[in-house]
Amino acid sequence: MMIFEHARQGRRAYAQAPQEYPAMDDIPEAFRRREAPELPAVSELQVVRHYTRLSQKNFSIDTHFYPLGSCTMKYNPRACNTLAMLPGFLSRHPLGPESHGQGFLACMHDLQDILQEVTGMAGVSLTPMAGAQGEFSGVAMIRAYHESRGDHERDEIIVPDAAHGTNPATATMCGCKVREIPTGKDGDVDLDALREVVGPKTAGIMLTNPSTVGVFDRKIEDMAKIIHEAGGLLYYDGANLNAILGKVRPGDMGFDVIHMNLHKTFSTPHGGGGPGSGAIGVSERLKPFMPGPVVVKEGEGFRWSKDEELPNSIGRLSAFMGNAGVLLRAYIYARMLGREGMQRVGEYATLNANYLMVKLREAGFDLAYPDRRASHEFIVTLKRQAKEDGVIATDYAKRLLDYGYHAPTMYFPLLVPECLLIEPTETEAKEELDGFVEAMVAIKREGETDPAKLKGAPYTLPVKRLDDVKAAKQLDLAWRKANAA
Amino acid sequence: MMIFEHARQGRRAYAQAPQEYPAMDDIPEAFRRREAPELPAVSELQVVRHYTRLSQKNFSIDTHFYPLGSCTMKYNPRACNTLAMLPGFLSRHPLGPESHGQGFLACMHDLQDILQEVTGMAGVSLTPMAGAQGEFSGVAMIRAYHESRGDHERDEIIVPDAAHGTNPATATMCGCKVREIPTGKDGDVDLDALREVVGPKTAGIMLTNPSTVGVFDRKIEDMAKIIHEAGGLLYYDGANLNAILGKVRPGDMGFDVIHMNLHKTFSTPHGGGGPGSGAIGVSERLKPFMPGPVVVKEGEGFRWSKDEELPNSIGRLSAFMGNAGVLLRAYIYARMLGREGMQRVGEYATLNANYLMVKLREAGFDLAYPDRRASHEFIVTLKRQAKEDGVIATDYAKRLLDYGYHAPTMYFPLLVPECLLIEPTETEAKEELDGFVEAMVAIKREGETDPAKLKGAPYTLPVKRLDDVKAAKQLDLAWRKANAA
Amino acid sequence: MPFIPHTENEVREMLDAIGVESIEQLFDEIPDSLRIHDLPGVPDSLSEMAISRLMHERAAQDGHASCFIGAGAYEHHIPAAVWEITTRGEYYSAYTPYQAEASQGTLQLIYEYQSMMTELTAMDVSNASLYDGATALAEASLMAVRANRKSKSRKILVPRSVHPLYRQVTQAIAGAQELDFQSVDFEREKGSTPLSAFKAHEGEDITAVVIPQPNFFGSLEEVDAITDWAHENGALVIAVVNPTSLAVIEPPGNWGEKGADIMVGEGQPLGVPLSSGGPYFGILCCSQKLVRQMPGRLVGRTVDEDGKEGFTLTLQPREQHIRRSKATSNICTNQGLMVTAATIYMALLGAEGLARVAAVSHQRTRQLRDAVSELNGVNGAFDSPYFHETVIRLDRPADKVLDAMAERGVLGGLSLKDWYPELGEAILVCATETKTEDDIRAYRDVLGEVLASVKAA
Amino acid sequence: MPFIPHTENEVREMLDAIGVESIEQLFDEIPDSLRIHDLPGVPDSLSEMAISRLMHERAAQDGHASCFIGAGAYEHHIPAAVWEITTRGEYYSAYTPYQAEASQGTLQLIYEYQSMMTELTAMDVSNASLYDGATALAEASLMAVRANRKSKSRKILVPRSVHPLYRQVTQAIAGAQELDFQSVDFEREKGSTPLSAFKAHEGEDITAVVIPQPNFFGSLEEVDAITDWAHENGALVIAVVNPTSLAVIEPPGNWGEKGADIMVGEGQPLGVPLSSGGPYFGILCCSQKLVRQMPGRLVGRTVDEDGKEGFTLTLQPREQHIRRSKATSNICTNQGLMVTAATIYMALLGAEGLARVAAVSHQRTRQLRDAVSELNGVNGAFDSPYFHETVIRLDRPADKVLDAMAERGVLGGLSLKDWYPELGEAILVCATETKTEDDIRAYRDVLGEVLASVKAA
Repeated sequence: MMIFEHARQGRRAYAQAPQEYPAMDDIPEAFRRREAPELPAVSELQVVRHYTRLSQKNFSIDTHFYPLGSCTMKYNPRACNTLAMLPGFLSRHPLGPESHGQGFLACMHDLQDILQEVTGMAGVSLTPMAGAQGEFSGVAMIRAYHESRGDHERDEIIVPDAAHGTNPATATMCGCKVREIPTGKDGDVDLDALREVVGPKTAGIMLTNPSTVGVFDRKIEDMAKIIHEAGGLLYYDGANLNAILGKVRPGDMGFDVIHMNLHKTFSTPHGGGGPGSGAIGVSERLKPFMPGPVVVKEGEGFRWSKDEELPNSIGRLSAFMGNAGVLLRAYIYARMLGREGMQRVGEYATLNANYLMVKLREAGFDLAYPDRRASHEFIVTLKRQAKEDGVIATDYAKRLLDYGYHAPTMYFPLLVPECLLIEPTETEAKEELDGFVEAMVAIKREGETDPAKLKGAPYTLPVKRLDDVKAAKQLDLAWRKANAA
Repeated sequence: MMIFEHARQGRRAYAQAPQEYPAMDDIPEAFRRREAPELPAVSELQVVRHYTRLSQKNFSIDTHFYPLGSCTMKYNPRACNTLAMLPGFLSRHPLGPESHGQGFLACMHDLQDILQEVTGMAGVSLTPMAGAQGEFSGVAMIRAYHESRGDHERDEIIVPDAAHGTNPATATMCGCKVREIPTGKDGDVDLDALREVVGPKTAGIMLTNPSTVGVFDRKIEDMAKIIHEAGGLLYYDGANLNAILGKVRPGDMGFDVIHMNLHKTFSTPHGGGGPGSGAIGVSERLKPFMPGPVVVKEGEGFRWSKDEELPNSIGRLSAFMGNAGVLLRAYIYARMLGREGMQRVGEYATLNANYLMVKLREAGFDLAYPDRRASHEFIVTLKRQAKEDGVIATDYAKRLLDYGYHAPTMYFPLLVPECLLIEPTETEAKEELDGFVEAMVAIKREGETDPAKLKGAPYTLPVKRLDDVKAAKQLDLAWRKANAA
Repeated sequence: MPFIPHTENEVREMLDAIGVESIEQLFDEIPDSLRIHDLPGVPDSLSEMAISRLMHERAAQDGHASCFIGAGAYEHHIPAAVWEITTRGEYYSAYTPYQAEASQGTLQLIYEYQSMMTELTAMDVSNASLYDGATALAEASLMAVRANRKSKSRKILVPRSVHPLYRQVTQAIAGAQELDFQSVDFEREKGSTPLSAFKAHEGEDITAVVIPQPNFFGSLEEVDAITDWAHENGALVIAVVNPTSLAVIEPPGNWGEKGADIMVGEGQPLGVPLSSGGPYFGILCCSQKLVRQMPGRLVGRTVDEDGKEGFTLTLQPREQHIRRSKATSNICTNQGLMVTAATIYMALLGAEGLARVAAVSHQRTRQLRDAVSELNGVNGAFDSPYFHETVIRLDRPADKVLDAMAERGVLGGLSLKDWYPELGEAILVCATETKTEDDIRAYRDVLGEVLASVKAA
Repeated sequence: MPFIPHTENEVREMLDAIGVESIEQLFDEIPDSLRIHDLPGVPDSLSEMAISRLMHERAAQDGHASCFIGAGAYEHHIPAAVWEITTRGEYYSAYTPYQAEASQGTLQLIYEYQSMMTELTAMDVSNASLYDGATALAEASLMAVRANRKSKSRKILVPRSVHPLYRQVTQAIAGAQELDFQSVDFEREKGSTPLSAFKAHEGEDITAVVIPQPNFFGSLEEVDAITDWAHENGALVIAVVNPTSLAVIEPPGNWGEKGADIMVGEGQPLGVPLSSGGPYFGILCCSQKLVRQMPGRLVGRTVDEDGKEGFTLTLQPREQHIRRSKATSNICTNQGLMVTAATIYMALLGAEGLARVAAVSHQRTRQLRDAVSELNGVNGAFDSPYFHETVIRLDRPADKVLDAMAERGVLGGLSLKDWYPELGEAILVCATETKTEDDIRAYRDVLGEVLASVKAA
């Protein structure tokens, strides 16, 4: 039932609006709205009940295990939420004077320092509002760097075929052309192919390491050398940073710029689709290019950077200061982890992934890269099951929902057929992993004996499989009273 | 699954405990605990996930309509929760100085005034922690009053047979004897029976008006006269105050003492079984007997009353100040309602009840008191259905759960066979009431055609009907590792 | 119309269905003489925004001092998850779980609470809560009278080292049924109750003996010896404990040879904020054989029609809604939501976490006592073992010192003058794990300053 | 190990299963030269209690002044229910709803958001949010270039009365694809953009025209005339609006003959706290025919295999994870949780509630302007109609006046000197419904005091 269907003309949540209703007699009629919008006319109880019940139709980390590759769905500590929502933080205006924001600025300054340390970069800017914006600012900085050196021809961005879709999309957003290179059989980038594409037009390469196929690219130093020697820069997609936190740093690998997904590695909530945060880190030569503002310490106090402190800045990426509340949550999380905790993230995320990988292999599943260590994630391919039983990755994914597990990422990376990309994260207990293996085994058995069962899944959720074709062909993107039954 | 089953030795929620673990070497071994208790050893994520999922197994006002007679399950405004939990209120120590509690004391003082006005009493004490404690203090005051006048023989409390079970239980708690009187056919108290039991041993009578059979006792003034002339006092059980809020006041009816269920009439949450709050109001002659402390205004400030200001106080009923946080919620609610809103409560609660009653009667259900107005609640009797179809009130109640409605109160009051006591409250919309009627009609039809269906209900909840006999005979009141599978 | 969804049209339709002209007419059975038409003493309605502003202003007046008062209500860190989950609508706005099938969340949670509480106390059975620690002692006293059928005296020995407010409440409630509470004095130098003080009652018909651990002063009592003495004299033992202490102090189920028979305590330290004194919750546990004398609700584990595990309220025949005037108590609504918080708190802390809380709290109080003892005219009042709370004695008026400290933002403790004049200028102080070593130094400095300005008695 | 559940035994078992000796060994594919073994720059771990105390201290430093700054971020009352529900774990900790069957809560909510937003704006289609108002304008500019196939110029006319920060962000983002943004100046006396300023571009190839309503100064633009002019000249119209205003001001879907083609706005006023500038969310709506050029997510209503209503992400082929370098934008994660809050906010307020918020906010700003105009040397800068925000001009240095007011606890507005030096000592002020008449008097009094002490320019 839609919230609009609870509406009745004249009904409302009286406590929520001002009791006054002054005339706006100084605004000429021509500017005034003629017909009121059809927002729901409902009571406060109806709103609370509707959205409480609706929430119960969701899977979430607070209710389910999400072995969702590349998304790092780990526990979001409740303290991060509670403390980021203290009244002093919530009520601070973004354009308020620095004198009235020293608490917030101190947190941001400390967070910049922490992120700089864990990534091994020379500078950090917190303003990008999600991974994709972090990517944008990274590629924009690379371009601006070349431009600033009069190197105007460099407009090619090299991207491995396994990369996240945001990588090529970002390159386009920045006015660059995309050159794709293949992934080798062992999961590492094909260096020969790389050598072939680099040249005087190379602006840079976008990489994640560990890569999206779930392995650490062992030839990263060679790659960095090839790119740097060709005059290009290296961009690190931080989506997979959780795998190596405290173990190896992008700055040390030779990357010039990195974005971090704080909503992955630093455990801020995914919120059903955001907000994220895509803070970036840069090497010394890119510091003048960072998007601003950043927070600067001066004496005992803190202030925003001045324009002249980021002389070649690619500019401003949000009206105000990025997703400030998300940054507060990341800061609180980082401080609770601390130095030792930060290192354990990579360790236990890797332990969980390797354990789960081994257990699934033992249970008869095929791995995409059976000879490699898993990083924080790994790939199972159901090519054999698709061929033998006619059940595909989607069927497994949907059936897993019935077993109480969110589906792994499926059909990504595109180069592995019928793949499930599985990332358990460090916050899940061994018995959750064992339970997931049991479910996979049970589904495999169902697939062998009763494939139709899998095709019909899920059975236990609020809806069965949805008609996506109808959704796209008969676009219905908004409720209209006129269309209601 | 129990929280204990998620436990593993050595696991814990590290962020939640101090990082220090000092030795307690000044405490002799003899006092020290020898074996650690088996509290769950679990991670923070496991706790959050376990109790989030568990919560989803509950019905609640925020998710369901609760037409639960005598319980006044109305909307609990979320602002009451948020504002009562502001850090300043939460961190105030109950024994802290008055100078550091003026905000809290001001709220309590204002609340006393509001409750006094709406009940028409001469004084209010907020300390009783639930209705039953309010009742206790009321009867204790009545006894103390008689004692203070040297009237030592008055130890009988008159209670109508339809009264809440707490009424006779309370009389016993206060060392009184209970004299029950019958309810007349029309739902009013039988005045002749009342005249027969009153006498020199009469301490008082405990009443609710509207009564638990859902009608306003029209002869209340006569009753008051009979009791007062016999030297007794009248106690008002405020469980049903919602029905008359702003329409008629217990003080005006002649009651000497009243308790209010703030978790009913003033919309503080039931919390799955409390906390409630049973604030009491008294007539002038009982003021010196109130339980303390109360809040007194002095100049511009507020302070607790001194012992000498309640010279005949029945004493203290809680270690500190009763359910202070509940009182704050009631205060916030009362201020949002305000003068006009306070009157509408009784009006719309009564409108909803009468509408629902008429609709159910039209749908073929039998009313216990068909010739009376409903107050805020009314009684349907399923005697006929029980006889004709063999389905009883319990079957209706359980089947209603499948239809998404909490069951009405059943088998209370005891004098009406197979009864459902139904109270919709003022915060439910007409369409909820109509939906409930539809469900009742559908169940009636099921009862006529397929009574077994009703006997097996509920079908859609986390469990089917539970074995209460086994629960009582094979008492299992605590999980023990030794007993686990 | 705040919180009322009715539109004008709907009201019309509903009145038509009922067959009346107006809402007013629905009240036509009420005598005119009783009707009111205004409530002039109630202020005008405020919008949520307006009340929000008022409450923010009032909250800002309270609770911002550094607090070293304990005395039965303790400031501990409460994990954020506790109240984020507890205030979920499904717990917060649910009714008492009488409809078991629609209340498995609350019921399983209470069963888990009972399980944790019996583990913590080493008692057999826990109920689902009473109002607070003080009323729990009143109920325990009444329960002891019902349970100890051999005793006819209704006499209960209560040490003066039991919280004075608990004694007042117990007298007010259980006194109505004419129980005979007899005081047992404590030893001035130790702040605990000597066995000899109980032995003065040797040979009397004693229904029960109350034993606090730690007692009101924070001092530890000789619980084993007193328990055994009570049992030898035909009395039941009612323990009064602080649940935090039980992570590190011997629990009442293990006292003496047979353990305490009934145990009560204030649940507040387990995840419930100070909040001006409530809502808190009362813990009540007992031995298996006394379960049917227990007041309050109990949740039992059973099975449904398909044999699936489920939870339900049980032994309801003890309760008022069934047994009416013969009930074990009149208690009905208890403190369910606080139990929810406490259960989540205990799950988050676990045994080790709770022990750390206890150990650090104790450490801080030791540090505080040591720090203030450096000051002239300040001394520990007792020389016996204590847990996380203790009495210090000053050489000038305690009330004035505390007032002056409060003006400087430190709530320095509770003056004992009204309740224990024989202790002189004594204050009860408590530092928990929420206090840092800096806070303790600040306490000492403020006290030092204040002593310099307040004249000696 | 905060947030890690592994016990020593389990680690052992897991390592054995994998067939390695140590966790360290799992990193053996990483070149030794790259490995690190410490992070000396990261501070020690804090317990939740310790970080809680630190954050309380820091929060206490911020945000307690009486704030009269608007400038794109507005303080409105946020109903308590909004965030109590929004932060429920099921919304807060859920992933993007790619698995539709396990995400019907989020999906239906977004569909409801899209429905409310199109009602409010009178536009055909709304997406599921972008990052903020400023980036939404950047995306709208790129979208206009894709959509207006007849135009080859990539030229977009942008009034200087558009928020300066929006213009900066749009240049930074859309500038990377070589869009040509051309400024259109405003009329000094009115603070709005005359049609004549657009007409200077008559006959040029213009891809799109941006129209703010109200504009950055709070002034109302002649949106109907400008919209029609733009359409007559082959340009698309991109509206930039404040959603609160739409309850009372003509929405972009109704501008001129055909309405705006694309509309963006900052969603923050709809239930999102000021919070130092984020997370907020960007609103993007468009006409039906441009839907396939839209960036960001869209939720559609469809049916499941049993024909039951359900919701799913749709038109995903526009997006980066399918279309990669050909996507309409690189945006992936957007501001889902803020949309959750805004949806609940709009449901709670309804059309009338939102109109009341708008009307009272406007009233307060009028009162503020009237009140300060009583002071010597203070005047309204413009004489044109405005909505809930306006510019006042002082006769002495605005920066110094604002600093002095801030010291007295009043954030008196935003100095326009850096962005609009031609306006002299001008400040942009906004009072919303959260301000009382007392607050406005206090503003006037503080300003009066400060003017007496700050020297004239």
